[in-house]
Amino acid sequence: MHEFALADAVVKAAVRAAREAGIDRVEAVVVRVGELQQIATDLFEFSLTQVLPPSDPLLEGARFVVEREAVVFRCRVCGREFGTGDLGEAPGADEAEAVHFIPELAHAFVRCPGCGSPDFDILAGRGVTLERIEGRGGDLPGSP
Amino acid sequence: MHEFALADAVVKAAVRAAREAGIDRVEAVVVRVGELQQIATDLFEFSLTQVLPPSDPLLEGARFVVEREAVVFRCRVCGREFGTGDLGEAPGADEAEAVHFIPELAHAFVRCPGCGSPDFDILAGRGVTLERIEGRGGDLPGSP
Amino acid sequence: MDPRAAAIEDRLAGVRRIVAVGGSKGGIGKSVVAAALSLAWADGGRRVGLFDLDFTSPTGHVILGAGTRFPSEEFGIDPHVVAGVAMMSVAFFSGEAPAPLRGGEATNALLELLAITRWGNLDVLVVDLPPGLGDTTLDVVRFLPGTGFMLLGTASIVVLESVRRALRLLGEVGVPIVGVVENMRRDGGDLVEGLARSAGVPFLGSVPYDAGLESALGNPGRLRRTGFFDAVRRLAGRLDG
Amino acid sequence: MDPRAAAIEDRLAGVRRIVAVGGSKGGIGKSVVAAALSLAWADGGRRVGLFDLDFTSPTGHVILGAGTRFPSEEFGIDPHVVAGVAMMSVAFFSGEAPAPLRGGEATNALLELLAITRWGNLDVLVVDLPPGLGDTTLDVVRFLPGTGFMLLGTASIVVLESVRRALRLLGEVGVPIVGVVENMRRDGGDLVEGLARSAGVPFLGSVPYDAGLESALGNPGRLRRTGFFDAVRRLAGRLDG
Ligand SMILES: Nc1ncnc2c1ncn2[C@@H]1O[C@H](COP(=O)(O)OP(=O)(O)O)[C@@H](O)[C@H]1O
Ligand SMILES: Nc1ncnc2c1ncn2[C@@H]1O[C@H](COP(=O)(O)OP(=O)(O)O)[C@@H](O)[C@H]1O
Ligand SMILES: [Mg+2]
Ligand SMILES: [Mg+2]
Ligand SMILES: [Mg+2]
Ligand SMILES: [Mg+2]
Ligand code: NI
Ligand code: NI
Ligand SMILES: [Zn+2]
Ligand SMILES: [Zn+2]
Repeated sequence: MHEFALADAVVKAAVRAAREAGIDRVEAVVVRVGELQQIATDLFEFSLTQVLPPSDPLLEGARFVVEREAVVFRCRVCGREFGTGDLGEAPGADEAEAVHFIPELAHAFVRCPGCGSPDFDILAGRGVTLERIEGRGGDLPGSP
Repeated sequence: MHEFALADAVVKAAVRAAREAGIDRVEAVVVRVGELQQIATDLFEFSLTQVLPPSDPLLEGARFVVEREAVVFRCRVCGREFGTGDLGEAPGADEAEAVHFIPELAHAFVRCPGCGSPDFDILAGRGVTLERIEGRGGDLPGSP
Repeated sequence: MDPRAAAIEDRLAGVRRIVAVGGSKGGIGKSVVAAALSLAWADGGRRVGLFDLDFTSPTGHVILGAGTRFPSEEFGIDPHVVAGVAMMSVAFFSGEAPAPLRGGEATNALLELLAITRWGNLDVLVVDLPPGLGDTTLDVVRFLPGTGFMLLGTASIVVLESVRRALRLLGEVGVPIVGVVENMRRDGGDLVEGLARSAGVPFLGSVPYDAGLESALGNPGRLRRTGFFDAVRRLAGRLDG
Repeated sequence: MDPRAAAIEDRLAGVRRIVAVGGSKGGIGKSVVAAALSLAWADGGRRVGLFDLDFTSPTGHVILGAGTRFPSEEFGIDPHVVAGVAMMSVAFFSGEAPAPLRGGEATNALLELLAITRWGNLDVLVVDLPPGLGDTTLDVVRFLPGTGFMLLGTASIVVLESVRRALRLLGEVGVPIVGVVENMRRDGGDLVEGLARSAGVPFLGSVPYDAGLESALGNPGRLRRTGFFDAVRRLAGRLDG
């Protein structure tokens, strides 16, 4: 249930982004959720929509849109791009749990199916990103 | 005069790229040279055009196009983007020489004009890059 | 936009003070001193956290005998409380498995842990830095503003070379330097103290080399009974002022 | 496309063997052993290079007393020859200035130096690794294939914890492991040897703790007269076989 903390971060970031963009009322918050982190979407969305928004009037009535993103790894040694589907056996419960908390720990458990290296980049699908917010008073495209 | 070594690397990379792209005769080699490294363009171009190409028949008659690229730093702390023109006094001879050999040593000598931090990214204009080669047998766009 | 950066401030809102133990060089006792300092403060009634930021070679959990079980999660994750110290380490997640992380990945891991760890109310959070002047040191400067740096040194020219670089860098950046501590002191000589003086930062005293430390590692009770710990306890007292 | 990667192979064409001195933990003597090993091999008539890859805390130049003047450049840059060892260090360029480098920047610096350094013909290139399992360790695996890793350890549980992780990682990746060396040995016990055995890699012997080492640092002549060096010389002989 650390999904609550992740949702909390999204809500705070949305409020901050709205302030910076001069938005008076946020209508939609678009969140990208990478599959690597395996977050419990129901808990995450429940926190996003039911628990947290009342904390700031800017978010009253805002829609939360959650987009899922598949994982793309790219090996630095052999160049191979791969996803979770290319990984042979499923990770153990402890390994999945570790990556759930810290997605970078994929480097402790995932190996390139091409050459066995742990030296890969996570190009997409890592964790939770605030994609963009929409609202009255201006639009803010997601920025890194 | 370590410009020769940099030119040598470009020539080797061009030959390798040509082989990989199935190019039989290279017509042009486009090189991007970042200003941070302050390479002696005359020596670099002399090495590129006069000294090195005969080493491989693939490059016979190839044109070398050298494009210069300005430096863009971005501070990770305050977000400011800046270039060499924003840096106040010019670097000392030893500092310039150090960065000439290892552009990353900008982190030892350059500070963000906004906040004084050495924690900036070099977004552009770092060193020597093989932008692309053109030739008969196929075109190869530059890739990282 | 990275939502984690927006969450850090709130997550640390209850933390009154952050002290990072560094020195750039490896093997100078950053981790044992950071752990002992935390323990000494906790013994004195302070609410203390210990955050091991040496992600690829974590050792704080070994020093305090914390094991590597997962933290509990509820509205975030809770540090393990070991001998009165609230502790967080990547080893609680990776266990025995080596986790090679490039610098950008270490930054990501740090941000993730900062965004989800519930430190609660602390008098002081002790941050155990990895060696080098790389991503994690820069990240602490950037994401934990106000952190005071305490640098360790030993009386070796190769160590002093590194500590001098660290002092110069941190001085330039303008972060608060709590002071310099000599560790593993064996005999006379004041190389480390001299370095502190010439850098214009406080010299906080020395911690003796203690051949009995090794057998006390992993056991807070035994650790408290070492001469090493006596010196660190005095250091903790001085840092309180 | 990065032209430097294409140049590395040729630049190292005259290098018969590369040995990286590592162990993941800082302060276990990687740099002093790497420097002494180079010196011992050079004394024995080998053509030897020493490449200090601890970019943010370089110390090899201090250990060999090499100073920090610029290398000469002509068709590339030439290592400084110190006591018969061809040496390259970022400190030859940065001097006393601290150079904070994030991981990606360390990778860039490594590639740049590999592309322009003229090692010439060497019997062995000794690579001095920084602590941790981060960018530089991964870069050596990637850009210097065939490099044999020699790991140091000391009889401390926090050191063994790190060396175990390093051994496991390197073993998984399938790089050649030359063996494990115990450094700073004081008394009995075979923790480091036991670690090597349980990892199934050669144990190469031990180097004693030598209180006289410190005063010999910076002076190759004095270094050669230490008990520390005697042990490293024997190690060099064993690694020749
Ligand atoms: N004062 C001391 N007396 C004896 N041994 C010490 C002392 N300080 C540190 N050590 C030992 O030195 C080694 C390195 O300490 P560690 O805390 O891991 O250093 P770092 O975190 O700086 O890499 C460990 O084996 C530790 O037990
Ligand atoms: N066998 C030894 N005897 C005495 N001191 C040693 C020995 N090996 C290393 N040292 C000392 O330990 C410290 C750390 O050594 P160093 O080579 O810098 O370690 P690393 O490169 O692993 O960080 C230095 O002060 C060095 O002189
Ligand atoms: Mg869970
Ligand atoms: Mg010059
Ligand atoms: Mg440590
Ligand atoms: Mg070293
Ligand atoms: Ni969770
Ligand atoms: Ni030059
Ligand atoms: Zn691969
Ligand atoms: Zn700035």
